[in-house]
Amino acid sequence: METPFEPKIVAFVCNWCTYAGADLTGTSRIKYATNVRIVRFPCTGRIDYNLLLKAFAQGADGVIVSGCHPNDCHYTSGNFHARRRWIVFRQMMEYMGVDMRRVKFAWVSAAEGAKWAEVVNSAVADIRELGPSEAFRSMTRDVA
Amino acid sequence: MQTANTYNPYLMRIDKITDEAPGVKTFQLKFTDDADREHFSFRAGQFGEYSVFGEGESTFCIASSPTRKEYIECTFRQAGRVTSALARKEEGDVIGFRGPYGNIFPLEEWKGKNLLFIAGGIALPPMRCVIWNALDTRDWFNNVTVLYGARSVADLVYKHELDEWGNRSDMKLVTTVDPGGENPEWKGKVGFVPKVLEDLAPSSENTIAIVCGPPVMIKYSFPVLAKLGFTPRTMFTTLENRMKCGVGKCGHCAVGSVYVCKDGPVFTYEQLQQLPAEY
Amino acid sequence: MLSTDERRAMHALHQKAKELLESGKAKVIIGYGNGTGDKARPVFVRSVNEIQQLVWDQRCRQNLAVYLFKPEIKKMGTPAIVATPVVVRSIVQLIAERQIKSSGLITLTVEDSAVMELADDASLEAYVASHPVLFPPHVNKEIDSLAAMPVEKRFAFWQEELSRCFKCYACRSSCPLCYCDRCITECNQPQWVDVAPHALGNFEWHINRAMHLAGRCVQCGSCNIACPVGIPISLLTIEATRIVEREFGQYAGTQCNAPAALSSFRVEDKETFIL
Amino acid sequence: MNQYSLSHENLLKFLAALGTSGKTVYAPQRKGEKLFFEPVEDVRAVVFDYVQTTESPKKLLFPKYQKLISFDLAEGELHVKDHATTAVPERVLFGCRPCDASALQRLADFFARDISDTFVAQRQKALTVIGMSCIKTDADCFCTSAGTSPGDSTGSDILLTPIESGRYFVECLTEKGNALAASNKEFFEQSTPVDKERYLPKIEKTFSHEEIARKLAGAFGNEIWENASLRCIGCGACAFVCPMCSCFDIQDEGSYKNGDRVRCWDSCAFSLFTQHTSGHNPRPIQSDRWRQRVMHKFSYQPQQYDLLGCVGCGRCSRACPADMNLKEQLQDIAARVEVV
Repeated sequence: METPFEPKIVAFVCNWCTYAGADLTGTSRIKYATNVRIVRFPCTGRIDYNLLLKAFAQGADGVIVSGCHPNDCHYTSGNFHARRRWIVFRQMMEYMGVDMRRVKFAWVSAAEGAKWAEVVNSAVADIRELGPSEAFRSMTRDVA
Repeated sequence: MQTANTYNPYLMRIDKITDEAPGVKTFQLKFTDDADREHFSFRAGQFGEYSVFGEGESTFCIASSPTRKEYIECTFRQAGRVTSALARKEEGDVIGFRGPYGNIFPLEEWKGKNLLFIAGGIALPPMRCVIWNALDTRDWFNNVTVLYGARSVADLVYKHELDEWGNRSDMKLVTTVDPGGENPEWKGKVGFVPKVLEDLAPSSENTIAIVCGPPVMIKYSFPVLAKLGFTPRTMFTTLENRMKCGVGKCGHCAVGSVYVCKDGPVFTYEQLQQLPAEY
Repeated sequence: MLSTDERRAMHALHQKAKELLESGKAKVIIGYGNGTGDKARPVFVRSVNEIQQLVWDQRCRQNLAVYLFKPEIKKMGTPAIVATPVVVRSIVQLIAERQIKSSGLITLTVEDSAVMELADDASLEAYVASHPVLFPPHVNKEIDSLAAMPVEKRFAFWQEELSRCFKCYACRSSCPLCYCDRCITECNQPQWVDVAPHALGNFEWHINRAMHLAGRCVQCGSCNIACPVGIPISLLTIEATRIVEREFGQYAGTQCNAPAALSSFRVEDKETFIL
Repeated sequence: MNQYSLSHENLLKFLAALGTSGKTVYAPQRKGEKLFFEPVEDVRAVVFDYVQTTESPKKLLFPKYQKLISFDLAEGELHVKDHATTAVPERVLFGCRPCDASALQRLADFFARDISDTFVAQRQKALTVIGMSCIKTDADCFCTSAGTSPGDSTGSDILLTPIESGRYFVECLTEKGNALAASNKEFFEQSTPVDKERYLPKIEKTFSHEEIARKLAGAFGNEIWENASLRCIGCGACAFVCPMCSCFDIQDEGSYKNGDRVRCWDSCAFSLFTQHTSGHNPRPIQSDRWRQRVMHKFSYQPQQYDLLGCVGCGRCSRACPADMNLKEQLQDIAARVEVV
């Protein structure tokens, strides 16, 4: 019997808002999908787009990037910088043929435990529907 | 196991790690495969490509003497990607090694002569192989003298061996540190290597000088030696250039019509004078 | 055959070069000369008796601003650069990025058989404003047709194009905005971009180059011309820059004191995709 | 040596037959304005009317990217896979010019010297080269000055020379070539000896590479280098289209858990090519690197190994974004540098 597809999702989150928010999800006993591996960063401003590429190259089916809401950045403006980069990066990836429905961007504050569960659940549902990330996986080191 | 593929490394287990100086470590490596150990031999002056899988390869000389057959040793300073990865390794970990590559110090031709070693800083390791080889075949040579300098006392490598060499009656060791690099306990000399060499004024009679160190030390030591009567054929050095393949193919280490990896790393001063200064 | 205008322009250029070199205001004229066959090539004129080497015609396409960073040329002293409109844009962008100063070089433009000297930031900006980027029609068409493709087709298109890349970095070397001493692809702790030219390494390299040129690419097309295997590389950097234009209203190479698009922000930046 | 005559129609059938015999046929095919040696899927796509391909055929011996070993850390135990033991498929290179065939021969000789490179040796063994004499030439060609010529048979297993409309004079030069023709003999017709020189273009010898080597021997400190390379922008286009440039980089990819040690093309034009980790760079500026490129090909290698590093295919000149014309530069050296 074929095992059903379980998406592997990497979440890059900021330490001050989303990580704390995800913590709250847990302490509030909100159940949510277990497909996410969380990687914590000081700030969304630090989340280089290359990290997203690396995640896909190493077999992720989807990525979530999340941090503090605008105006709430612990470092004042890291998330504003990040937002600009995401705006460009998303469109560039689409332009180069990578389906960006696999990447979810979110603002999740430390108080939004429920929102985090929702973001994850909807990401898992969407990516389950899209299936394994074949495009990126076809782009291997075997193809000269 | 070694195969026809030159790039397929031996697997070596790190048997012992010694901290030599800030950022400098010595690894004692043993073959994981007995057949490899049996089959392997090298001679003083040769080098190898040491690798951390997933990080890459780095070039250092073999710092142990070919007379010690149970293991090989390498000493490296943490600098780039591979050496940083090596520095994170622990005893028992497995790394890759391929070699030996390059030419040798012609010790057999030097039988009956005096040997004068002049080394600076992290350049003692390539010389240590020859020094121990000479000490293990001591009756081949007359006087053995080692002049070793480093920026500061902390930067001296093989400190325990320096003590041992200093106490031996069959060799002479002179150590020096750059002005300002000494500490209250320091018993050696203070001054740059070429200056100390000038003061030491070793005889060039029937003597081979082997010089290795930073470019500036080499640059100022050769004239001093020449004044002492050493000739371009009795002065030797070992070069290092960026290398990738180790077997004269990849082109990185090419200097004029020689490949440092294949035609070197050991050169006489006479050979060096024929080369463009691209090292 | 040169047109009358071109001949006049060339004469004016020679006069200007002579004047600059004789007065010592410029030590080297970075311009175009006759190359192999019907090609033009960069020339570096340092004495008055070499000024006849300078040509000015339709073949002058290479972006000469790339030479402003070459150590061998920098050490010659103040340069005067024969600038096509895209070279002027490059210079404005480089000034905005604090890499050069308008006082440190002499920008010469050739217009209707006259040579103009753009001496300060304001005149450089004014020149750019009156010379909008003009693409050969096929570039716009190609970008539009790519945008209209389904995402899988676009992926296949780029995979096929990039499969020929062998990472000679002619795109980078021919680009005046790729002036980093150490490029991201040469940084190995960590190794962001795989060095080898396989599918993954090529994708990583080209998206990184496009991202790094987003809002900075002056759309000169030099990388396209330089690519020995014919990859339409500028379609990537041009699109990256157009995204910035569309989203943030910033136009590369138009203002000498503009903030860098991707290292600045506005609180009111708009997006539609963040949950 | 067996000689035959072959019609164009039969040549296409011959290529199609090779394709179905289990060998992969690489032949010049168009991508936009550029020509590449690509596996033939349809013989109608093979291009015959060209001076030189954009890409050199060196990738058939020395690919732009190649795995040397792979490693895998499974349950704490390191397993290494040796890629030299991977079987190399039989391949036929069709339509390379005589200069390229010579280059492949010289490249294989270079990789075989001292410690032989298994990867290249395997690929050479599995490769049959069907060369195609030139009937056209352009201003960038200088094969006759670099030890080859438009009808040179060096390095080809079979050499075709177009003689009159729709016909080729066929020379089977090696055992491999004879075997290929023998197993497809229905396409080949007997031929009387042909004076193929009549059909070849004349390429004037513009310099003597022996003289260049003598001049370069003392030219390291010459002033020509700095001016000659002022417009060089330091990319690797020349090296990567060159059929003889053999420098490479070795890199690890993947993670400590599993990955590959690979080699890929490198170029002496890159500043990082020689840079030590300490930051010291033996060739810090572009003129040093340009000099290395010229000296390595025309002085060092010929002097030390009797190996001329150039066949005069002209690709570097055609590919250069800054019009560094090698032929012109060599003529300049011949004219301006004195033997010391």
